[in-house]
Amino acid sequence: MISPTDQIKMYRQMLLIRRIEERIAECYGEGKIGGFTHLYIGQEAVAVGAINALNQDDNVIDTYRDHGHFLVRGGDPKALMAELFGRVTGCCKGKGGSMHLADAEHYFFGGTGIVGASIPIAVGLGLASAYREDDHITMAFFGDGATNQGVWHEGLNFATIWNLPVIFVCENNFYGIGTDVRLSSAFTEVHKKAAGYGIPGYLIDGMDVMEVRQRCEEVVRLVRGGAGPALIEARCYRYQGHSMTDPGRYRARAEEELWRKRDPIPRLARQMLDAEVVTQERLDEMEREIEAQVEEAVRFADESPEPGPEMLYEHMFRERYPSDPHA
Amino acid sequence: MISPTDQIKMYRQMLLIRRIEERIAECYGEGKIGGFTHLYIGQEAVAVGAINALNQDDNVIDTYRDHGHFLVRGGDPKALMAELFGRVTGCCKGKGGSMHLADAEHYFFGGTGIVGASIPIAVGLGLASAYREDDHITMAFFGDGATNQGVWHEGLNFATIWNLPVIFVCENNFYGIGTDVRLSSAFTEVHKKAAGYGIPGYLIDGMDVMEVRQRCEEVVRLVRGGAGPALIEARCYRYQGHSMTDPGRYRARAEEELWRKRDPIPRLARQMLDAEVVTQERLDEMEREIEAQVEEAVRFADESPEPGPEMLYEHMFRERYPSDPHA
Amino acid sequence: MREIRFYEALIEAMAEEMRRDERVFLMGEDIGLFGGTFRATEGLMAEFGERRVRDTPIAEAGIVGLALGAAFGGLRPVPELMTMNFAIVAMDQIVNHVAKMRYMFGGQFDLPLTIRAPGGGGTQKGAQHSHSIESWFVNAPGIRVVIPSTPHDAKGLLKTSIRCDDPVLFVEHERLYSVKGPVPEESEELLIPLGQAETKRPGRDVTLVAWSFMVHDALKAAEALAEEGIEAEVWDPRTLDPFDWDALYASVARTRRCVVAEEGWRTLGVGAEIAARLQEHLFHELDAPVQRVGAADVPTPYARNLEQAALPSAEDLFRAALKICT
Amino acid sequence: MREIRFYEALIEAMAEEMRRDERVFLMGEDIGLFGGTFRATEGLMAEFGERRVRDTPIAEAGIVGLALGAAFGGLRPVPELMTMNFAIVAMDQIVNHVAKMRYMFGGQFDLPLTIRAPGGGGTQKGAQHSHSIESWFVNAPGIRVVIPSTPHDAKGLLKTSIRCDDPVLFVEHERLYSVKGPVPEESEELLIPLGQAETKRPGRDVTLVAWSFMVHDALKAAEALAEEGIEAEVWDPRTLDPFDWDALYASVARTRRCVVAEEGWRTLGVGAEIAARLQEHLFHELDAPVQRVGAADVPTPYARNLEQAALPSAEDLFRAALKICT
Ligand SMILES: Cc1ncc(C[n+]2csc(CCOP(=O)(O)OP(=O)(O)O)c2C)c(N)n1
Ligand SMILES: Cc1ncc(C[n+]2csc(CCOP(=O)(O)OP(=O)(O)O)c2C)c(N)n1
Ligand SMILES: [Mg+2]
Ligand SMILES: [Mg+2]
Repeated sequence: MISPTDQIKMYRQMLLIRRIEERIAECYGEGKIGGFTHLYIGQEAVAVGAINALNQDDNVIDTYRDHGHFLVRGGDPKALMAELFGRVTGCCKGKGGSMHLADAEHYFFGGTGIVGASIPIAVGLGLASAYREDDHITMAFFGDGATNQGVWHEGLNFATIWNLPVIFVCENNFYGIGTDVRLSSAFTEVHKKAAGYGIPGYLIDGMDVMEVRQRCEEVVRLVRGGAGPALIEARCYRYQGHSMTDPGRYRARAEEELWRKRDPIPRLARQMLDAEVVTQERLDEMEREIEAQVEEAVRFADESPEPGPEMLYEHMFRERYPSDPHA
Repeated sequence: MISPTDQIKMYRQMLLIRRIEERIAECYGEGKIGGFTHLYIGQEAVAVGAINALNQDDNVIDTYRDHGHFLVRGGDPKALMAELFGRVTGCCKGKGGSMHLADAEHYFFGGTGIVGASIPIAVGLGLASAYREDDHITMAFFGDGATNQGVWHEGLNFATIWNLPVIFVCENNFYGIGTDVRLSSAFTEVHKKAAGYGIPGYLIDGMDVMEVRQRCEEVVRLVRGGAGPALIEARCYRYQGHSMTDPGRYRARAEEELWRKRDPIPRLARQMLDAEVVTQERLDEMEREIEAQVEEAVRFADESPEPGPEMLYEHMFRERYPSDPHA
Repeated sequence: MREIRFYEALIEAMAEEMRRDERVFLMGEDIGLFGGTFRATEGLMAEFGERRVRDTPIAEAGIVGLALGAAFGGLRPVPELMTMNFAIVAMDQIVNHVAKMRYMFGGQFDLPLTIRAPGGGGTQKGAQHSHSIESWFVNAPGIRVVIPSTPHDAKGLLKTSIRCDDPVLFVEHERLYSVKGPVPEESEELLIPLGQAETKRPGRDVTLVAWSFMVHDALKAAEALAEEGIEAEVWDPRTLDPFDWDALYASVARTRRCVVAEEGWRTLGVGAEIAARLQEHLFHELDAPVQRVGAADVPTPYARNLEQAALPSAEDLFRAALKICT
Repeated sequence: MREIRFYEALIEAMAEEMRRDERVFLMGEDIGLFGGTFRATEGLMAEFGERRVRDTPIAEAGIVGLALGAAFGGLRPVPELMTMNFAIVAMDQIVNHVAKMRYMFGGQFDLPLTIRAPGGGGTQKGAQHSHSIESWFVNAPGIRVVIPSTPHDAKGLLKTSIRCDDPVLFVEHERLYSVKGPVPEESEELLIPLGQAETKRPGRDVTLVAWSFMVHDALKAAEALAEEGIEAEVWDPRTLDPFDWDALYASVARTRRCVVAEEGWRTLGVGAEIAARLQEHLFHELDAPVQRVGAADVPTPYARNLEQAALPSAEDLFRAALKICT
């Protein structure tokens, strides 16, 4: 099973996501962060459980709701916060912003803001592995809403016919912005959409990091072994609005409360305490460590310089030509 | 069952398609027809069986392989031929060409040249019926290759969630141009793709016009009754290349010969002769009548004038403005 | 006159047209229960119900395709693309089907649909959520392109667009929604014909061409220019197809100088066409080359300072005008 | 020099680059077994096998997305869109992902992919199969646009494009495939840098700017003009991004007159940008307004006579040049 060290590591990762995003919300309120910012609070168990089932050099690709996956993948909280602050020390030098985090070093191929668009790209990463006959696999995260986009289907078809090592992880939080999945999707049980391709579809509890981790490890083993693509539906819930500007009025209080009770962070804490994997003191200490880490990230971001104006035309192309604007 | 009159009518329609397309091929060879021209020869039973299961005021929508459906729908062979000749008497005044036949009067919403693109449009026609609570249904024809396009899936999802009266008829001729469906599609049994939406999927023999007609009538009854969308896979074979410029070398001789034996036209002739629905004399007479009809269409097209140059800017918009080009 | 916000003007326009014509209906992502990401459909589901205000899946090609089919079927759909950025996903349905099917079928069908889409940048939404790509739709013939700058124009033009028997792409700007402006009472019907520009400020020394949000920057620039003794005319085409060329030629023939400002990329923005036509038609009348102000030719960067450097400003307009007026 | 056809030049370019670099592979509809709709990949599956020449489903957004992902994964994909018309279906993947992901991720990734796509009209393929929409991709920054007019340029530019570490849209013209022209032996490596225009015919009286198939019409027009005593320079940019502006300014500064010809729609075709820049940069040098020759702003009609009326011709070029030279 999952070792105590790993349990603690996962707890720490979940807590880091939670706390850093709470702080992100504050900074957004203070106007230090702009644009569209989508919080992952509530869904932490999915990224943490699933990505920990991968090797360091497996590929991960994501949507605009990408803070959590970036961090679990190994991204630096300081680089995250600086990116959100639009600073040159950000993971994308301030050019991407919240929706477009990426980290080449950690095989994190970024967030796209276009619903569904990451799916064929993920499959292309899988194709590169198959082409080279290496044993990397690719994991793509996306929401329930994405499964109604055409490219989602194109990607699944490609992965199936070429038997590519890609795991499609749907974080079914039951809403695409304010639209209930029941109103938008022929199958609200997203894993059943695998039936359209004859590939395995798994339903897992996305609020239980231990289950996510274990079930994903099984799937990873199969896919790495050459079984072809798989679809995982992780049922979860975002505790905040869709983005910073959404009060989330379309959801019933009762529904929210129900899901609050299943919060993956206290849940794992309880399990670890019960199993004496960790003490309350250690947990408290972790809180303080993480608080410090978050504050350090904010300070780092705050003190970092903006990208210089000369950077406007940088990073367009690797190869520049004299006629390029401001080459 | 299908009345003798109807059998003869369907036979006549199949024969008309066959003969007119043979003539189209000649005219193409003579340079009287240009562009992309896709023949329907071999697949006639699908259009004839399926469209005869509809009412006159049901909607039909199509792809670029649209001569057959246009004719069965009630389109004038003269208007077809003139369109292919690029004459002003064509069904689209010579502006559409082979891939873009349409006939408003007969609820034929045309051929599109973009694989898959007709699917959401078909669903929109279905939406209009549901919106108005009339009892028209919409039938969309497309190929096996189209089912891998994203919009195909978007359309099916919409039809399902809104329970729209749309029948999706896949003419599975086993190839998208030269690509075997087994190489391009997760499910080569296209009707199984209905499983991705939880709607019924039917497999029918597209080389047997009586089966097509009967099975489609059942489906039409269900869909008109409010059962929601359905997917029909009609297995069939095109005897010619994909378009006029394709010699079709990618297909095995043996495969072609097998399917030639199942030619729907002699098949129905035999059945009708056996059942004494028709005499050989009548069949021979029909050949002559159709030959005359085809020749008349060619003559009509040949003698028709080209669209005048003033038509270049016509038909852009219903409402014109002074600044429009050549308003 | 009463003052209302841009988004309220849109709501009024849609509500009035829906009351008037049973065939008009709305569809789009989060337009119903949620009330629209930019509030532009707020209250409409409550008044018109789920049949006429339809929440859709996230499938823009599907949305446009369905709207087109519904138009074929005799309705007058008003689909909303949550933002213009997602028009890119629906590009084939828009330019290859909506815009072509009347022509290529020889005029057999009228296709009255109005695609609404909010666009533009300036609020750090990053590379994929800041598009001003109206030039693509002006290039592709067969769809009208309407792009108002004030609540008044928004209301009058949206009503006309919905009544138009042809396809219209109705481009809104995200930064305009909260802008307030005078709009006649609902009792007075407000309809503005397509293809009629409006001079937002008269002037004799230089014509500033601007649409959508840039009109407001152009007005600011005109203020600043006035202090330098330069009287700038601010000329808003309001619709890019049809385009009121004659009115523009008349203005520039008078002022003999022109600056075009747009939020889209400068290279091959709509300003390129305007400059090209002006030099064709007024070669001898122009006292200076037509200046173009537009976004830097880069994906819109997120960082506030870089985004501001990338996007055109009143200041840029001012400087461009000054350059050719002195 | 030996003469080969345009499509043969392309095959050679791909084969040479595939032999040279194991990471280069092809994918597209009917490119393998079938040999390519326009024969441009004939024989390549036989030489390189199914791993490196991949037949795909009909799913262009998927094709481009997969190619992008494979580039992220360290390969150098050369996806083929069966025709440019289907780039419209893949628009979001091309302009919003392929073209933006290097910039918006702060330069972390190189994305070496070359999207090949045959375009153009003139053979009665109707409204949806006759596009010349390079202007959209010139408008959207982040992807190179290469558009050769001869077998020589096709080979040299395709090889350079495949070696380029950035995304390239490589536009072919359906009517060029069978055109023959001199190309060095395979033993001599032919590489043409991007961003270098070529004067296809020198002249002093007027610069005819043309690319892709229109170069051949421009050469015809130049012949005809010569008979009128007008020496026209035919100037082929060869790549539209990067664009060899300085060379163009130099040519037009000499000739003082310019006609731009393209097969795309005239309104907001690439010619609009060229005219706009020329009037900016050479306002005082130009003796006449820059003339633009392009397609009529209508969906391409099928009927041969209407199609010919819609598309630009050598005759149109000739007349446009004559108009400003006399
Ligand atoms: C193609 C496209 N259409 C619409 C949007 C606007 N949009 C952003 S997020 C979102 C909802 C996505 O829902 P889901 O896939 O369930 O992911 P979640 O936000 O719930 O994580 C929408 C509609 C978009 N970004 N891209
Ligand atoms: C979006 C798009 N991609 C590619 C093509 C080129 N093309 C035309 S027909 C065709 C094959 C379609 O196969 P299928 O759907 O099985 O129909 P069939 O031709 O067999 O009737 C292709 C690839 C196209 N027209 N549209
Ligand atoms: Mg969701
Ligand atoms: Mg087929």
